[in-house]
This record gives sequence, structure tokens and C-alpha cells, in this order.
Amino acid sequence: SQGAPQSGSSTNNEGGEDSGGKPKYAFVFKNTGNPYGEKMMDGFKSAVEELGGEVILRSPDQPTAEGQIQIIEQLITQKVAAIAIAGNDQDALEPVLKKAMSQGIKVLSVDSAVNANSRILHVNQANPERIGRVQIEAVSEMIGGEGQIAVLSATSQATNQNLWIEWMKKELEKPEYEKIELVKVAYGDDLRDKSVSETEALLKSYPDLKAIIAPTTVGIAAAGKVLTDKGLAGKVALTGLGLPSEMASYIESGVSPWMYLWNPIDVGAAAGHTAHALVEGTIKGELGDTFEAGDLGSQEVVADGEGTQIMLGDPFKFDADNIAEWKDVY
Amino acid sequence: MPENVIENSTQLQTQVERTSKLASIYKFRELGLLVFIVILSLAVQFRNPSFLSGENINDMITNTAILSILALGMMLVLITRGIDLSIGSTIAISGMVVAQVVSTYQELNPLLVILLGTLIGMVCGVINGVLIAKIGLLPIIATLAMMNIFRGITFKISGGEWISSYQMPKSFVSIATGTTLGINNLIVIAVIIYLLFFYLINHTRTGRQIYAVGSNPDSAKVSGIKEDRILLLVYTIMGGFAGLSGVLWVSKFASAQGDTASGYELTVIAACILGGVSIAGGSGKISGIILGSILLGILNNALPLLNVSPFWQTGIQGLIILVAVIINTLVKRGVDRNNLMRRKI
Amino acid sequence: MLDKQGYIQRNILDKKEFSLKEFFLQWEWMLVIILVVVTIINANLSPYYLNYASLRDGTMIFLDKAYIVFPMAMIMILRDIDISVGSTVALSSVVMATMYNSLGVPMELAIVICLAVGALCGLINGLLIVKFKELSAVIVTLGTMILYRGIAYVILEDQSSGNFPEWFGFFGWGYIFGIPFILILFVIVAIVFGLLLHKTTFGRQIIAMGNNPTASRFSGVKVDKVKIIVFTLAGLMAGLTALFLSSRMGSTRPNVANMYELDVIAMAALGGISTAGGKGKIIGTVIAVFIIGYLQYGLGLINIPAQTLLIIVGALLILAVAVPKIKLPNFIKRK
Amino acid sequence: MSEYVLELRGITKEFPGVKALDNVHFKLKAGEIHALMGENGAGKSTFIKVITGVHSPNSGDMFLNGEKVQFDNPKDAQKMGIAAIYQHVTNYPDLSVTENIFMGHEKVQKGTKRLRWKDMHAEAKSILRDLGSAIDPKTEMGALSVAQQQIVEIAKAISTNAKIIIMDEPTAALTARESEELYKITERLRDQGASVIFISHRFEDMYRLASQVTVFRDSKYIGSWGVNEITNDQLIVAMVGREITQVYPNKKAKIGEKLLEVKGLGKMGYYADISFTLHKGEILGLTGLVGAGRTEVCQSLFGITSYDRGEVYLKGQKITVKNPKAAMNLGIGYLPEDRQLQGLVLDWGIGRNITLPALKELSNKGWLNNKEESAIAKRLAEKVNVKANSIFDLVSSLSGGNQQKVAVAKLLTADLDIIILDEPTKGVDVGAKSAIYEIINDLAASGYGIIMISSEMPEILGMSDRIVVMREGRITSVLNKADATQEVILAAAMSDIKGKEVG
Ligand SMILES: Nc1ncnc2c1ncn2[C@@H]1O[C@H](COP(=O)(O)OP(=O)(O)OP(=O)(O)O)[C@@H](O)[C@H]1O
Ligand SMILES: Nc1ncnc2c1ncn2[C@@H]1O[C@H](COP(=O)(O)OP(=O)(O)OP(=O)(O)O)[C@@H](O)[C@H]1O
Ligand SMILES: [Mg+2]
Ligand SMILES: [Mg+2]
Repeated sequence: SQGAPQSGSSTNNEGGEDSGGKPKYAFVFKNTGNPYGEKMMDGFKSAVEELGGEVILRSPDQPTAEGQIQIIEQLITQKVAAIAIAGNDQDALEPVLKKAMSQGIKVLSVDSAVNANSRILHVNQANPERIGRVQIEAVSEMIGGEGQIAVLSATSQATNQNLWIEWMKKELEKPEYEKIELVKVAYGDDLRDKSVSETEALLKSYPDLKAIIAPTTVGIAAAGKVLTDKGLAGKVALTGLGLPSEMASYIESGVSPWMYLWNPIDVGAAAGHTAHALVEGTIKGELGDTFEAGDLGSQEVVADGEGTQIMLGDPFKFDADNIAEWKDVY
Repeated sequence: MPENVIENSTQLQTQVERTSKLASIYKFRELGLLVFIVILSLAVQFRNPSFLSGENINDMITNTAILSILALGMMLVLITRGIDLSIGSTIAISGMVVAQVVSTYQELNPLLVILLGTLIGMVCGVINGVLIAKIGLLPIIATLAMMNIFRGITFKISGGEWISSYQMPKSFVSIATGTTLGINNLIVIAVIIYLLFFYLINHTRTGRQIYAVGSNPDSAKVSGIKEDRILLLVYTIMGGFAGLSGVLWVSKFASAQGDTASGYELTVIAACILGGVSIAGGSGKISGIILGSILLGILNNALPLLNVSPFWQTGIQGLIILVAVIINTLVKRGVDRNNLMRRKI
Repeated sequence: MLDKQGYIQRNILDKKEFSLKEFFLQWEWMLVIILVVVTIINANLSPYYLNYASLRDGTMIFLDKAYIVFPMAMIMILRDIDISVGSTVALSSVVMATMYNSLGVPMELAIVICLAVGALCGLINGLLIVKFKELSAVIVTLGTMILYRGIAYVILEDQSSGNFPEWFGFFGWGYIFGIPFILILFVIVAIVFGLLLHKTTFGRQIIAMGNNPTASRFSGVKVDKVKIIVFTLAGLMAGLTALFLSSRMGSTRPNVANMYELDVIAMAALGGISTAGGKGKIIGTVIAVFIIGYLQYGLGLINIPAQTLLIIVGALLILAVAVPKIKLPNFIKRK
Repeated sequence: MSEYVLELRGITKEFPGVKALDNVHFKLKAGEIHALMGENGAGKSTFIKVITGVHSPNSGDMFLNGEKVQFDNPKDAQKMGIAAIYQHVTNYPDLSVTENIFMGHEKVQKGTKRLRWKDMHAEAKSILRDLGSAIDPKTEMGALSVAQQQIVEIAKAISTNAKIIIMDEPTAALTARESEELYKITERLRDQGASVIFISHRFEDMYRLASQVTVFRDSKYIGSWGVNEITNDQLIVAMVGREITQVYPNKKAKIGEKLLEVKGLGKMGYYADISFTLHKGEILGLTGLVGAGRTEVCQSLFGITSYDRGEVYLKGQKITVKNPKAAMNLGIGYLPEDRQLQGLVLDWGIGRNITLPALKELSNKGWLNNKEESAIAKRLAEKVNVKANSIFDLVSSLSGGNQQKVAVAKLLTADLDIIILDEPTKGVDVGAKSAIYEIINDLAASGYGIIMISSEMPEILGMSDRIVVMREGRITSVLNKADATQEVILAAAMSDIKGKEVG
């Protein structure tokens, strides 16, 4: 509700499409050089191009909201038809995204949401509740329902991760997990060196630790490396969310029996279809709207707190049987 | 003490000896830092007894090895009144290229790989060196610009992809995890480099010329020291170390990313200045940067062990760095004061 | 009185001849040329670039941190550097948001507090640097850089804090007579700093200290005081940047303005401020801000990937600083 | 082989806008000590730098033992056996004395190229000892006083075993006694077959040492004479182009009321028990051996450093001086001994330098008044007669003596009662010296109280009304002009009082 841009003095909007006539669909990821984001953008790109749109893929060089604000301003000036964004901050993009929407640009968030005011809807890669609960189920199975576990997260402010960790804690309240103790949530800040130090500290401070859940790629891979180097395969179990390519060796070696993720290509494609549906007016982003999302089938807009979202399926399980076919994909 | 008047040479002799003994205490400038490290270690040990366990000490030193190699290079740069902000990017570029190479040529000899990474780093260093020594750019500007450029190139050549553990041959990963004579290779490499450079810095002409250029560039010219060559050398060494560290980094974490070691230059500079290297040039000692690296190593290792809230960690780290340098300064002042008090008037 | 000794009494001129050559050999002209070139290139690259609205709104994107360039220029003239400004931005904005949201302080007062916290951070830097002369500004501000951001984390933890009143959006988004407020204030602040550095005794003292700190002290310049004031100004401007940034984001978080210091230093350096001390003009930094800002904006309009942008900005920085250094005679001598 | 070890013909050297050397000649015989004299800015130092390859001349030839040579950098000259001590100390403050001595010609192990530290330390020690100095070769250069650094420079030249040694004003920072040591060393070097070029503004140096003297004036070669062939007056005329009848001007000032009283001042480790008084119109000479603590006392009075004991009274009021600005406001001014480091902003013009201490007075509520500033700068620059074209000439392009005049001019901007001059004529030519003496005398006559630190005995004796002698941080003697002779002062400066532990 704050910092509303004064649309009157902004670029006059003489018909959203000029050069070439094709509507432009922009995708803004968190930062550049991130294979997860690259795959998502690939998915977005092929979906939009199939649907006849022009694609703009952008990300700042650092994962900051400030960098994304600059990019969005530039996209507004270019009069794009839609912006799909994986936000670096829930709230900080609100004013600039509102400005975009006030000029008729369809804004949706993907992967990591911006707040409900800043978007028309969110494309959710998987249900956060399921993401949280499924990891506890997995860890319980790995350690036989008993023992100390710890979480190694990204930064202490990563809203995604924090939400999942909340759901993990809720799941742990169930009686079947009463012998499982969550001893610590550590933060590796998505830095390799820090994640390694944090993992080592966990192992030393809790000699009886049975498992580590790391719901972030850098964290889970770093933990996998530490457990491998210290020869703790089979003694301390590892699961969480990670890129199959990063985790392939640790899943094959058994350090991590299995872990989860979704397919970022599909997530990107879903964002592309959703953006298209918004631009074409097929949906308004209101509850109950439905549309056809290509190979992903029919999608329905459902509630998400104060806003609405498209929800893709459960996270996908990667284990020793299927990792080989995925590790070269992403 | 009018030192240049001799009346009685035996009296003079004793006087000189006394002052030089005093001077040797005084000369260990990082006394305060050492004391601080000891106290800090004891305090951490008190809170978490696994801190001073053999395993943890081994982990700590292993994790600090790369930092200490980089700090050595940075010390040389700082001594010449320079600075190198591009090393984080150099680490990334060398790590990325090397990882791509080993993922294609799995059979490559690890030594060749190390050499390749070092060479890439040296090329980056030479570019910095030419800009600074030959064209005369200010080091902070030249390396700030090259930091962006190297990072951009790394992203370009990686095409946004990472090279992951499964793509790396065992021989490559074991560069960082393997041991020689029971000691982790990273530590071995760091120790060898330190020994070599201790010799270079203190016992060769070139080593001393590095100090001379930083201490007074104008006199260096008058003494016939080729300042530009020394600068070129120093930035090449720094680049080489960064390149080597890139290999070690990627091997240690078994993953190469475009944003590897982003911002790491500040940590390295912090290690140097904590260790008493003056950014005004001319002074800096190996013993100092070892202590500086160790202090940072302890911080990285101990804060997680102490179970400090993640929200407090950054603040505590900043506070400890400030307190450490301030205590070091106060101790130095105390030693100076003590020396003054002993002066006869 | 010396004439009786047989000296020829010299006439020492106190007027300088205006030299057209000298006038045009100034670095600032080089910057103007670069700015023109950037504008021409951008206009050719993107059809969206060269119109009033685009150029005007483009400034709103990059001007927030540009305020810090001025005191940073002064600090660099003093042969120092302040790498804590990014953290100061974060801390002052976090304190402001917390004051307003958690303690119910009126926004007007919170804004004043934001500036005050910024200035206080700068003052602490200055005091530490002056009290512990053995330490350089780099190590002090490296320490406070980590410390200030650390305090911001302690205050807000993993939360963001926003919900500012509607009018607060004016700082980052508002216009006066169709001109962005952030641009108007920037011009005013630039003029103030330009006058301060080039037309007052204070500025003269800064330049003297940059050239020879010892001689300045012996000449009665209160070197400590000057240093403290300059660092405090840097903090104050960081506080101002915090206002604009939080206004543009409608909220704040402990991790905002990360690494701003490097951008600011790059702008000052391109503007001709020498860290070797004693040299540089405010007008140069102003032009440099627009060069870097518009370059990034223009290339953004043709959707250049971030990695390419990194390379281009780096190369520009090197070229701009290197070209005037490659003087012909030097070049020949080296061969 | 030629009769001359070194010969230069028709050397011209131009800097942008300045012709520093204009077709000059020079001939140096083997085993000769050759004095090179001339006013400040005559081009002597530039000439030296041409010989050593620091500057390359625009035209002219150089012959070494009859053979034509050309040096492109100092190392070439070093290899050919030429060593120089430059006028402005060129040392490495962070490195040890040994390293400073051996930089550029280190002793290395054959084969391994390892530095032979032990040998170098030992040799450094023995050279220094020969020079009569007990400086520990392992101390850092930066911790030494200016004079001690000068001695190290000399040691450095000696250590190269050079055949030609050039000394550019080596005695400028030395006292009579130390100069005497230097004379002996120089003679010994000569006796061992070296040739020496010696630049000095002190006539006693020349008479004591040189057999030949060459004079430059205004960048030109004036002539070369055997020292016995030319009278003092003729030499002065050759140097300054006119006669100077009297070096020390007649005292005009009347000594008035008490201005300053210092009681029992002490600073741990530097000085103790300093008490003296200064009156209006009085010139108080402060002398002693180098390192006696004179500078430290005066800098405490000026607020640069603090004292930890004692009191200072100005016109009967007890004062504490917090910083130089406060000192200037109270009416105390100080001319620092190291004009390049402490006195001047070298990259600035003359005008800006002169007005730096008075910015506040020249400005209106903080705004600079450029017109008034230029006018004052012009007036004062002319008053001390700086050799320059405009107030915008860079100070770095001035010769040492003219730089010193600019530094003196700075003091005249403020409204002062007391002026402290620390070695005011160090490195200043005879003409400028008498001009500076004249200025000092006029200042005293107009009511200033003046403290003049000097290591030059004739100057102290010639200028002072009273003389305070310091030794090892204490005042050993206060003499009236009438009682003061060279012997009495030397005795007081070196008398053997037992020092006691302080603090
Ligand atoms: N690097 C330089 N650039 C420009 N002018 C210079 C430079 N060095 C010396 N000069 C000028 O050359 C002239 C000769 O200077 P030089 O230092 O040789 O005089 P000097 O005879 O040694 O004087 P002094 O006795 O004061 O040391 C002076 O006018 C000086 O200003
Ligand atoms: N930076 C320093 N560090 C340590 N000791 C110093 C330093 N500067 C001066 N001293 C010592 O302090 C004492 C007083 O020095 P000061 O310079 O006041 O003497 P001075 O009589 O003025 O001699 P000079 O002729 O060298 O100026 C000397 O013993 C000197 O060696
Ligand atoms: Mg000279
Ligand atoms: Mg002195």
C-alpha cells in the first residue's frame, strides 16, 4: 500500500507492443550463473516461444533485490507484456512491481514468491508444506525413527527455506517422531566454505548426530562433501533439496540415500504458460481460474495466504536408481 | 641517547646490546594479536571442549590453508603500496576453467592441473601488473575493474552451469582431500609455499626489493631498482596464488560455480591487516599474516561451535576484528612506552 | 628591506594567465566526451532510450548510492577509504524501519533518526581512525563494515520491515515539476559538496591534508577534526541513501546495499578522484555517476546479460583511466 | 689515460619551463676533493643527478677516465664506481640500516644468491663505527633522527667502494663535531684514491676539505679555481654576483618584557627539567648535539606533541597548548626542521602554501577569498624574496633555499608573538642565509621573541642574544652572548653529566 508510483508522470503507454508486434515476456531470476535458474529460464523460453511470444531473460549479477529493481525498471521502459520473477526479497520489489502492474504489465512470481500485493499470482514449484513434511518423513526412514538431526539451511533470511523449516518442525510434532530431536538449525549462507565449517561444527558439537537435512543445493552438496571426506557415509544420513548434478556422486556413494527436488524446466514452462494466459486474458489470476499449460496439463488457480497461486506437484525423489538419468539434465 | 658520539666504546657496546634486546621484543609487533588469539582460544575451549581437539585443529588449519596462501600473495601486494581486489574473481575463473578441463580430460595428471590453474591465475595477475606497472593505473582501480571483468568472463565461459562432483575425477578431488605423510595436502602445499617465500622474502635480493619499492618508490628508482618489474612480479605472484587457490578451492568443495569466492578478497585483506601489514606499504611480516589468517580461521571455526545465534554471528565477528586490532595497537603502544621509560635522560 | 643587501626586488605575479590548453586538458572534458559517446551508443542501441521520460526515470534507478560518492571523494582525497558505507546504509534503514514499525515513532522522526544513525556510524569510524592512528581507515572500516551489518541482523533478524506511510514513497518515486525528487536533491547536494570542497577553507584543508598531512598539521590544520567531519559526512550521506533505498523498496532488510562501497569507489575513481591523495573535482564525480548509471541503464534496455555488463563496465573504467596515462613521450621512451 | 677521472662538457638540462643547467663544464682529478658551490637553485643538485644517471641531459658529453660514457639509470653509474649522497634523504624508512646501506649492491652467496645477512650486518657495523656512529645496523631507518639517517647515507656511499663519491650537502644536518668526523672520513677516502665532489653552503667545509672549487650561478658555469687561488670575497661575488659585506646583520631590537617562561618541562623518554625564559625582541639560540632533544621541546611548545611535566607561561598566563592551531592563536609559530615533510605542500603553488596557516583569517565565514589570498601571498613571497615568477609556481620546482623562504613566509601570515625556528638556514646559500638572518633580525626588532634552534656554531654565536645548550634531553648551560664562545658551548653540549633514570 505504500510507495505507490505516480503513474501520471511515468512513460506514456501507447500500446504495449511495438517493435515486431510480438508481445514480450520477461523472466527475472535471482542471480546469474545459477544452473537451477538457467534451467528454469530454458523452460520459460521454450514455452513462451511455442506460444508465439518474444522472450527476455534477465538476472542481476548478485542475488539482490536492488539489482532486480533496476532490471524491472528497464523492462517497464521496454513495455513488456509480462514479467515473471523469482524474487530476492518478498517485500522490497513491491513498489516497482506495482508500477509495472499499473502500466498494464502482468506480473507473476515463480519459485520464490513476492508478497501478494506485488503480483497477480505465484507459480509454486511444490507445496511448501509437502516439501517440509516429506523431508522429515525421509529422514525418519533413514535413521529408523530415532536420534538427533540437524538442519543446514541457506541464509537466515531465505524465506523459502524458513517456511519449509517451519513445516518440518510442525511435522516433527507428530507422535511417531517423538524420538527424533532437532538439535540445531545452522546457516551456511549458500557459501561453500561457510557451509563446510557449519557442517563440521555440527558433527563436532553433536557427536551422536544421525542425520542432516539441507534444503538448499550449496548446503547439501557441501555437507555431502564433508561426510564423504570424514568417511561418515552410512553413519550420518543426508537428505534435503539439491540439484541432481551436484548430488549425483553423493547419492551414488550412499552418503545421501535420496533427496528431493522438482524439475525447474517444468517450473519455468509453467510460468511461461501462466504468463501467456494472463496476457491473453484467459485467466485473471483469480481463485478458480483454469487454463491449459501445455504438457503440464490443466492448471487451476488456488489460494495462497492473501494471494493466489498455481501449484505444481509434489517434490520429486532422486535416489540411486534414477540419479544417473537426471544428473546430466540439471 | 646521542648514539653517534663515542667516548667510551665499551660502555657503548653494552648500551647497544641492551637496546637491541629491547628492540627484539619491540619488533614482534603482533604480540598483542598473539595474546588475543590465545585468550580467545581458551575462552572458546571453555565453552566447547571439542575446540582444541586434534580433529578440530586439523579441520581448522585445512580450512585456513587457502586463505593463508592468498594472504601471503596479498601481503606482497600491500607491501608495494598496492591492493588486489580481483583475486576472488581470479579464483573463480581458474577454478571454472580447470574444472571444465578435468571434466573433459579425466585422465589429466593432478600436477598438470595445478600448474594449469596457477598459469591461468598468473595470466590474470600479469594483466593487473601491466595495467599497474606499465600503464600506471592505481591498483585499487585497476583491480576493481578487473574483478568485474574476470567475474564476467567466468560466467560467460561457464554458460551459467556448474561443474559438479560427479564430473570430476577422483585424482582431481583428492588434490585437496588426500594426504602426504599423513598431513592434508592443502596444509602441505601451504607450508611449502610459506617456506619458499620465507626464503624469497628474507634472503634474496628480489624479496628485499619488494620492500624497498613499497617503503620509498622514489629512492628505489635512485637505487636502480626496476619498480615496474617488481610490481609486475608481485601481481603475477598474487595471480598465481589465486589461480592455485582456485584449483584447491574447486577440488576441496568438489564443485565449480560462477560465483565462487565472490567477495573473498576482503577476507584476505582482513587477514593481512590483522597481521600488521600496513596498507601504506613497506612493512609486513610472514609471522604476522600467519597470525592474521589463524584469527580469521578461528572465528570461522569457533562461532559455529559456540552455537551463537546466526543473527549475532556477523556482529560478533566484526566486533572481534575491531577489538583484536585495537588491543594489538594498545599493546604496541605499551611496549613503545616501556622502551621510552627505559631511556636515560 | 632586502634591497639594501643588493638584491633585485622581484615582482612575483599573483595572476594566472588563462590558458585555453590547460582548460581543455582537464580530466572532466574527457568524462564529458565519454558521457556523450555513451549517450550516442545507447540511443542507437535502444529505441526506448533517448526520450525525456526514459532519461529522467533512468536517473531514479542509479542515483541512490550516488550521494555517497561526494564524501567518498573527500575521503579518497585524504588518502583513506571507507568500505563501511554499504553496511551503514543497511543499519540506518533498519533502525528507521524498526523505530517506525516496532516502537511507534512517527515517520518524520524516524527519518531524522535514520540520518542520525548514519552520521553516528560515520562519526564512530572517524573517532576510531583518529584515536588509533596506527590503524588505517581500511582496517577500521572493514571492522565496522562487518559490525554495522551485524547489528542490523541482530535488530531485524530474518525479517523485512516496511509498511511505511504512503508519503514516504515520495523519496524514491516522487516528482517535483515532473523532475524526480531524487535528481533534484542530488543536484543540490552536488552543488553543496562542490562548494564545500572547492570554495571553502574546509575544502582547502582537505586537499592540503591529502597532499601532505604532516605539513598540514604543522600549519595549524586540525587534521583530526577534518577527518572526523569527513567520515561523519560519509555516514550522513549513507543515511540519506538509506532513505531513498527504503523508499524505493517500500521496506528494508539487514542485507540491503551489499557491496555498495565498491560501486561508489568505482564512480569516484572514474570521476578523477585519486586515492594517491589531493586530486579530484566534484564535477568529475557527478559526470562519472551519470556515465556509469546511463551506461548500465542503456545496456539494460537492450537486455544485455549481467555478465556482459560486468565486463563492459570494468573495461570502461580501465579505458577511461588508462587512456590519458598513455602519453606519447612515455610510450616512445619505453620502446 | 686522461688526467681527469671525470669530465663533463657543455651539459644542458631543461625541465619544463626551467633551464636548470646551461652549458656547464666540470673536471675532476683523481684523488681530489672538489667543492661545487653556488646559490640555491644554481643547478648543483641537478648536475649531480646528471652525473649519476637520474636525469639524462638534453645535450653535452660525459667522460670517465677519458672515455665517453652515457648513463641511462643510476645503476649504470653505480657499476662504473660512482656513488652519490643526495641532498634530500632517499632512504627506506621501513627497512633496516643494513639494508639501506647495501640496497642495490647486496652481498650474496655465490651460486645460491642467498643474501649474506651476517656479513652485511657486520660490515655495516664496522663502516658506521668508522664514521664514529654507534647506530645499531638492525634498527629501522625510520626510527633514526635526520642526522643519523644522513650518516647512514654516507655509510652507504662508502660501502660501494666507489672511485668517485658525490656528496650533496652532507653537512647540512650535522653539527660541527659530526662534520669533523665526516671531514676525516672524506680525507681518508681521498687518501685511498677516491675522488670526491662535495657540495656545501658552508665555507668552512670548503676550506677545510677541498683543493679545487667550481662555482655555478643561475644554471651557468662561472669558473673553477684552486682553493688557495681565490679569496673569500671573490668567491662570494662569483657565487651571488655581488658583494655581501656582512653575513650577520647588526642587532636592532631592544629586549623587552618577558614573553615566555618554561618551568621544569619534561616528557618521558625525550627531555626533562627544561626551564628557560624568552623576552620580547630577544633571539634565543638553542643548540646542542644532534638528538639532544631541541626539536622535541619546541614541538611540545607548539602543540605537536604533549609534555607530561612542568608548566608554560605566556605573558604571565599559564597556558596549555593542545594543538598547533591553538599555539598559533596564542601567538606561537614554528618553522619545522624538515621543510619537505613538515613545512610545505610540495605539489602546491607558492601562494597556497603561504596562506595555508591563515585560511581562517583570509576567509569570510569559511568562504575563501581568492583575491585577498593572492594579494597576501604575493606580498609575503616578495617580502622574503622567493626566486619565482608567480605565486602559482609549484614549490616542488623551487630549490632548497627558496623552499625555505616560502616556509618562513608562512609564519608571517599569522599574528604571532613568538617564533620558533628549527634549523632555519639548513641547506640555504650564503645570499639567502643573510637574507633570512635579516628577516629574523627584523622580526626581533618588530617585537617578536625568537627561539632559533641551530647546530651551526657561527650562526648561533652570530645571531643569539642568549644561548641555551642542551645535552641528552637536559639543559646543561644558559649563556649570555658575551660569555659564549665555541669552546664553552661545545663543552656544555658534551659535558659528562650522569644521566638518571626517568619515569
Ligand atoms: N624535477 C624538476 N622539475 C622542474 N624544475 C626542477 C626540477 N629539479 C630542479 N628544478 C629546477 O632546477 C633549478 C636547479 O635546481 P637544483 O636543485 O639543481 O639547485 P641547487 O643548486 O641544488 O640548489 P640548492 O642549493 O638549494 O640545493 C631550480 O630552479 C629548480 O627549481
Ligand atoms: N621517531 C622517533 N622515534 C624514536 N626516537 C626518536 C624519534 N624522533 C626523535 N627521537 C629521539 O628523540 C630524541 C630527541 O630528538 P630531537 O629530534 O628532538 O633532537 P634535536 O636536538 O632536535 O636533534 P636534531 O638535530 O636531530 O633535530 C633523540 O634521542 C632522537 O633520537
Ligand atoms: Mg641542491
Ligand atoms: Mg631537531
